[in-house]
Amino acid sequence: MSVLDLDHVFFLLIVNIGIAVLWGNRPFVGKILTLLYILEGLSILTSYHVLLSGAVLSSSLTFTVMQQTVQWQLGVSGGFFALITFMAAGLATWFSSGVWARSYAPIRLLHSYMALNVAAMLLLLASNDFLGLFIAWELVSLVSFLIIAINGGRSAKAAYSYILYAFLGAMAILLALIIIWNATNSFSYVEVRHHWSTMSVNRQLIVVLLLITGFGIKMAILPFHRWQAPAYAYVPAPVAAFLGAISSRMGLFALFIVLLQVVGIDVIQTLWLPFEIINMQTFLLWLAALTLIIPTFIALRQTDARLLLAWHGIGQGGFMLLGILSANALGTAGGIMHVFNHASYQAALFFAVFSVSYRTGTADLDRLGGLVTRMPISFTVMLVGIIGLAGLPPMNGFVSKWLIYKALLDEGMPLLFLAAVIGTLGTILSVYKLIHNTFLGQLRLEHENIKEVPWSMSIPMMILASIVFITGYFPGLLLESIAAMQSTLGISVVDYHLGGVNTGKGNLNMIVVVSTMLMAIGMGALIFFVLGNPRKQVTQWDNYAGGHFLTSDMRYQYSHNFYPGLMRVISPLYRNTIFWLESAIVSTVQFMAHISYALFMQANYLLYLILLVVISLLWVLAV
Amino acid sequence: MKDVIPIQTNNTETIAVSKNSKNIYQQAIDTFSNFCRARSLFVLHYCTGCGAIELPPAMTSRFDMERLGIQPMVTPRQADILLITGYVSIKTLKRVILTYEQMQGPKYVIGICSCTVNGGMYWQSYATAKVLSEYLPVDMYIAGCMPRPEAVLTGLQQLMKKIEKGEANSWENYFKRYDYYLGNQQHLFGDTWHTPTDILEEARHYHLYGAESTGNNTARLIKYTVEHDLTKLDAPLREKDSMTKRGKK
Amino acid sequence: MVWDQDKEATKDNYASQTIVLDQILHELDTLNIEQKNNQRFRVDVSAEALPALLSLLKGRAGYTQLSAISCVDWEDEFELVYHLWSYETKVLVSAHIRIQYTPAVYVSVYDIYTPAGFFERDIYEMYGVYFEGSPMMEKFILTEWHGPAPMLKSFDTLKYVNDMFNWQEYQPDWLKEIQAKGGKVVS
Amino acid sequence: MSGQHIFLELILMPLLAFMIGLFLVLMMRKVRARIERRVGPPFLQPLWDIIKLYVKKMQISHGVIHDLGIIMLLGGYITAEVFLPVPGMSGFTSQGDIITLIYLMMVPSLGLALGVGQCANPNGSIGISRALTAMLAYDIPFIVVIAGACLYYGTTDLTEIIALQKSQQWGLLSMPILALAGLIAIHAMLGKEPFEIYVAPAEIATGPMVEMSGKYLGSLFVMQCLQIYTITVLYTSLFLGGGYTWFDFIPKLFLVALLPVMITVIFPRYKTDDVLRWLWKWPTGLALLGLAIVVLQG
Amino acid sequence: MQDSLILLVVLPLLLAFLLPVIARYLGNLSGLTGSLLLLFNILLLANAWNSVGYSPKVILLGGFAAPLGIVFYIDKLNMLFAILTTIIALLLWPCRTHNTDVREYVLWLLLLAGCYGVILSGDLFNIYVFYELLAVASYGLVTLPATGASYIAGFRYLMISALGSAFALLGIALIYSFTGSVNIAHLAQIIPDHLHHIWGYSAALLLIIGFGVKAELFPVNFWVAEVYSHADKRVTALLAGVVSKIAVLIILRFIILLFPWQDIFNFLLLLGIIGVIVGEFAAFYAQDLLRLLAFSSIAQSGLVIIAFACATEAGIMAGIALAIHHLLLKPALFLLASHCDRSINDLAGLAKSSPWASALFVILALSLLGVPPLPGFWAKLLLLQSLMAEQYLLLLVLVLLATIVEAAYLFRLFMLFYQRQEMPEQKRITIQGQELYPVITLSGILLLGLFFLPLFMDSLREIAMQTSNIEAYINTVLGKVQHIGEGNI
Repeated sequence: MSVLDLDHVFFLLIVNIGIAVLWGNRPFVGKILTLLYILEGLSILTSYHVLLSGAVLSSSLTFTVMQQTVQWQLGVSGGFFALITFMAAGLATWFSSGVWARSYAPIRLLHSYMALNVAAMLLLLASNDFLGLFIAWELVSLVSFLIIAINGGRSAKAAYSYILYAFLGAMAILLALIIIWNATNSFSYVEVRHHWSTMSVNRQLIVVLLLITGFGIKMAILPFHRWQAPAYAYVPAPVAAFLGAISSRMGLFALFIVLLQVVGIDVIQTLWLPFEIINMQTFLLWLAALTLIIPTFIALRQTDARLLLAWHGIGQGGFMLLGILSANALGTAGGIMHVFNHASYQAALFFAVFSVSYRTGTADLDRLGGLVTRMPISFTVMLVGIIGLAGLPPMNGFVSKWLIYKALLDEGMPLLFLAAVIGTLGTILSVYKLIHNTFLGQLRLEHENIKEVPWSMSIPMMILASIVFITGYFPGLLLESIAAMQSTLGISVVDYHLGGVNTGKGNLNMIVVVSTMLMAIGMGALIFFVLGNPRKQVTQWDNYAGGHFLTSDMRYQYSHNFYPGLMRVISPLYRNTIFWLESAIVSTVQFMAHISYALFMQANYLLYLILLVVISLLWVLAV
Repeated sequence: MKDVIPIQTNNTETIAVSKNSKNIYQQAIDTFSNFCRARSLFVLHYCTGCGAIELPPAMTSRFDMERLGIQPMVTPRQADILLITGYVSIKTLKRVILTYEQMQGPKYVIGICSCTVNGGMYWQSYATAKVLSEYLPVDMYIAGCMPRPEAVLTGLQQLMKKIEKGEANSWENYFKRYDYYLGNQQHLFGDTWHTPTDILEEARHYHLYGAESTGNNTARLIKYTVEHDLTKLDAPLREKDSMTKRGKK
Repeated sequence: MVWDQDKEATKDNYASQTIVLDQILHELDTLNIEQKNNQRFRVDVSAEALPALLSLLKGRAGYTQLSAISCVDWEDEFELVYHLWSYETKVLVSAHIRIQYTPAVYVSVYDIYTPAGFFERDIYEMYGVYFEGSPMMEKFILTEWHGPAPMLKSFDTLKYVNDMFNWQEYQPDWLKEIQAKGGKVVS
Repeated sequence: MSGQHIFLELILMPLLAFMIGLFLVLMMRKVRARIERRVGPPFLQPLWDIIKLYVKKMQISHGVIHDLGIIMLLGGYITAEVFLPVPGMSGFTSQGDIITLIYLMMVPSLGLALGVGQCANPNGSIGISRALTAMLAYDIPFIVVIAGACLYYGTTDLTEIIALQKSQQWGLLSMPILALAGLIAIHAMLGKEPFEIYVAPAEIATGPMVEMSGKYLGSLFVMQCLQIYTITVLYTSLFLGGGYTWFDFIPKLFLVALLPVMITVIFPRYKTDDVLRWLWKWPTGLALLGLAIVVLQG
Repeated sequence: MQDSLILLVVLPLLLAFLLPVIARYLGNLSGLTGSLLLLFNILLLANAWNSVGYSPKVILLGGFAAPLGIVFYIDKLNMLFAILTTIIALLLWPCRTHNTDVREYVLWLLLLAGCYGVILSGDLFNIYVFYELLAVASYGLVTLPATGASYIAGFRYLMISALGSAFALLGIALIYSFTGSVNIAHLAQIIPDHLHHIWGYSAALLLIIGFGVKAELFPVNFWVAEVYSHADKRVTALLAGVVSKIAVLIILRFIILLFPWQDIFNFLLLLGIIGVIVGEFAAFYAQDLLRLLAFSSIAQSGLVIIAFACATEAGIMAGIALAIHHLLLKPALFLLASHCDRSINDLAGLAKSSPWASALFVILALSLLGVPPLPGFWAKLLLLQSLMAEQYLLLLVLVLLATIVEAAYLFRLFMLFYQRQEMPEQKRITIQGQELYPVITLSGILLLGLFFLPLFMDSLREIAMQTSNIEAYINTVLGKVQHIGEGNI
């Protein structure tokens, strides 16, 4: 296959948008769009070896304004993220192309907004100077506003709060851009990196803080995380999977490029917050650690499965940032790999939750239970997903978590290692609550004749689950492109092999670990099935209840308030300070608006004018 | 040791399994497994009556059941021996039968106190079941109006010897002669009496389906099950009243 | 000494209380009082007057507790005994009434003393006496029993047990040895 | 590392682990009995229990996931065994380090949780929710201890840690406070008395094991043996310099297992939130103190 | 040929006076004559544009030399604004076919004459005269709809601009008393160094406040909300778009040529930023669409004033870019909003009844907001760069915060437009096609401008350079005294 450059991909994207907008609600169009996405992914994959060697996919989309040439070309890091985007978009459209489409009225809107989103994201991934980055950034925020607000009602409110946060971020980035422009009067990364030291130290500090605020908002870093959970939870299934998988990672990509390539991690280490309290890197790491812990423990209290997963998306975003900023080859590799891993199992989990709500009509954990016998495929996908999300060995989530833990330990940050582990433990607790309340336990009467979701919805789920397992088994597939990314960014490269990583002090070979697990499970099965006598399956009523005859009017299931002991101990810690901060700001704005409106509606304006004139005259005469 | 009165129940004559029908390996495995079964017994003492107070001293430092390999267990699923201690009222008998059926074979029932033998002190009461072995296959009776711990231990040791010799498989009778037991139970609780565990299907699954497993009693039950379609999930809800208030003769 | 002094206090208020008790008891003409000892009274009252007596005793004489209701089956009629206890005077008053055998129905005193509900239910289960107005008139203990009221004299438990249950031979090995040596079980 | 050698070790290590585990469980029950002035179980009692459970004729299961959970349980610990450094056999210790081991030990608890979930018994679900809460409670001090140890040794590979301890001094002597905190954390990890909130026989009918009968319960006993073995080996290789030869390795294991048992027998059971509060206060405090010392020593 | 530019002012005045007579004969078609005139103006300006190409020209009225005679100064900036005024006036020309009112056309023509006069004249008093002509014409236009509200608004507008004119006149008198001349070029030589004292400052303040009324400068823009929401929509568009920008142009001339002192710049910056913030917040609170647009135009002109106030070349360039962008955009928005003069909540679901109008509204509002690919972003980028060059960090932050508030109320509007449920039958608003033409042309100009962005930016830089060098201004006006008629180009 000839090396396709970026124009082909852009062309395909435009075709995508065209088809989605014109014939969005035709039945077969979903499949065509999925094929298109996959085609785009393949086109990047075919020219991927070029990217790996450090070259760049150039595109003819350039223009010069104010002596600045803005050019779009796709590097290896952009390519990696683009692959994830196309994977997520392709599978999401596949999920929505089958039977599900008939159950969702504005399907045309969904397809067109999805196509617009993918195009905007590719534009962002391909930008390689600040101006191009900002233009693409604004487009991405606008288009994701559209896709979040697709369901109206609750999601429209969430979209409105999102767009306000997005504009706050955009203005922060614009301010940073302007300050950079003033110092280096050019927007290209190379120039900026070259002239970076000309800026005064506290000017550098302001720029870095502004950039982190701007990109952090999209990534839902701690103080700005309140918009993401409702925004990603109340949207239809494919949108939730797509957003959960990749949309908030655009902020991470931009931060990754800006902080590591342009500013450089060594500069961040030298920058000190005012009064020499803490250097910038430690401040960011602790911010990331808090972003990991607090949303995860908020997720623990949710009773709606979609909200639980959305809060976990925020938590894992913090985990990725922790990896990227750890200034260690393993850490950055772990951070980027976690982007891919999280994309795969978050999408799988969203699909599983939505297929349950497609069949039972609700995603509320208190009104589900015992569906494993009726929906086995969704159960296996959710099982693979939660093992990935919790980061347990056979799945890929473990590899990236291991890399980040190893980096934190090697860098000598034990307390951060502890914070990361607390986050992971919180995840394990809440994912078990998710799978227990939906699939395990007593089956409800009204769910007796529930069937599995149709193939068009379960195949994408299974593909994602297999991706999670395969990349867990052979992490080398990902590490190869991550190493290439690290070399293009000029940071220390991780030495990898197909099975994992060999550092001097404690290495990981996932091929050995996973094959031993499979062998051990084989031995366990052997012991269990051969040595023991044949087993007999019993109904859910044949259960020990202290001699009481089980009747189905009194539900024999424990699912509400799943961790009472833990909640009693940690509930004083939930003070949602950020919520009060946010509503305080909103009320001040409304108050000032009221005052200024009243100012203009004055009846006797002339009196005040004359008074003003008299005062100014007096002032002039007095001086 | 005078007052230890282990007695041999009459209706538990097991259909003697001829030893040489199985091959050598099978026999070796059986003997070894009986050896282990004898050495490790998990006891669920269902304190139906007053005899239960004798068991804690049997477990604590003076008599220490654990040295015989016997451990107390909480749920029927994990238990081998079901100790019925004291009088069994009709209401409790229903729960005892449910617990017995939830236990896993090879399981053994020991009736402690004479109330389980022939009704004991409450022999003429309208509310108590007189002979336990009519409703459950009982392996061992330990008579005495509350036998002392030594009696209980001796009884257990004798049961262990029987298990080791492989003779203590009266639990199979429950499957093989289920009709007899069901008849007695229906006699007390009424024709529509049944428990969540499907004994006949389990008998077929464990190849213990004898000639006497079904008879007219089970026929009545099967007809009732088919009629009320008890396999559906909401069956227990429809059967809610019938289970507890069964018993119209 | 404390104990005695406490005794003194109860003695004089006991005196005042008994005066009140006497006045009440004399108000109702159709009852005769018999004093068993200084802490027990037996009052025989007609069936209709019982609720009035109970409310009087509860209201004015401080008899806050209805300890129990017992029932006696005289084969031609039932006798219901209401045991009332006052914590101040520490005097037990047991009011005896007689109701007809068939139909065994009487009015419930649930609205005066709520614990009466439990006692009446037991009597209903065991003797078949139905108390109108009590909210708890359904089987609680003998849910499995569908025969006649078991405590009635007319119900022959021995006959029921003999035809309902069968017995098992009691041939312990040790008994065989003793019988071999000429001994036997003394019945 | 020829192929058969590896295959032999793959079989031998779990088997060895199981045997030592059996004797550890026996030791625990014997010590408990002796402290309660009882005779205690016969020599091979744990083995008889397991075999009796396996050869029970009626095995009740609640579904495929119930069996899958138990298999995952056994598989998880067998894998962990292969990665543990044992004198004479290296197995795959070079391929995975201590962080992998901690996570491998979480896989069985997840497997058990799934199996119990399928049993559809609320006693089991309450037991699992308490087990996971306890895991959250004891894992924090344990992780701080591990972080401190790895920081002190500079590596997370167990064989290297043992080699370091052989050349220098035992972890116990260089980091006494961390060792103590580790011991308390291990005690909680074993799920023994004061922290035995998830198998509370009186309250929730042995929690997760309520519907486990026959070979399911047998596998849980096997898991208990493997669990005690894994935890004690992990502790010895971190703080007691691992095993030079089998003769000094096994006494170390028994010593490490002995101390928690002593405490277990005397104590009643904590409530769930007391377990959380206690474990987050004393052992975590100790561990953080030890960590501070290790960091200050530089 | 550039002398012919005088016709720009003369012709509209002539036609204005002749129109009542023409109307008697042509009746309804009299409106067409106005548009014909505008077409002629465009042609006039077009060929004048390339002639004045490189160096600014001067027209001496009546042949008198500069310091005494009345002078018309023509350079790129003035020409640009003149052309834009004509284009907007042509698009907004009220060519109704029935119930036309000849007075409306007369007032429009007077207004236009005033505008041209103000843009071109280089003489202080002359600017004041045309400014008055402009003001009077706008009073008439504002009160044309003859509704109660428009009378009140007109009265309030009259009172404030009367006050403003008084200030301006006082300022001119002050300057004249000190320098003895009213010619800007001549003054430009004298004032900067001689009048650099309190009297100079007060004169400057008086002039700025005086001309600030039309430029919607903060303390004197109380009339904006009432007038823009109650006057006829075309008039509002013209006032908001063109007239306010011309007033700001005058202030730009003053602060560059006459009062180039830092205190004045700071004063203007202060008024500008207050105008922006108060405008944005008032718009956030506004209940109905027209008031919302009025307040947002206050904010926008505040931005233009800030840009001009940092009197560097980049500042001027940013100011011009912003002015042009707002000049093209706001009339379109006002026309779109012409039917929605009821409270915002009644507009829910507008997208269903008039999809094209709401789509256009969204695009234009986004450009107003400064969302990148649209022209608004480049204008705002220039502004931010110029502010940064002057190290006004606080101003920068305030402008960005104001944009966030702007985003808040605009997106609230979009959410209302695109709500699911239909508008109730009787309150349905459907904007017909023919009203959309001017809007479409305006947005077409804006969006096409995107493609010629680099070219557009360079020409803007030239204009800014030309306006900022004062010597060129002075010696063109004073140096080569050249009479009308000689016409040496």
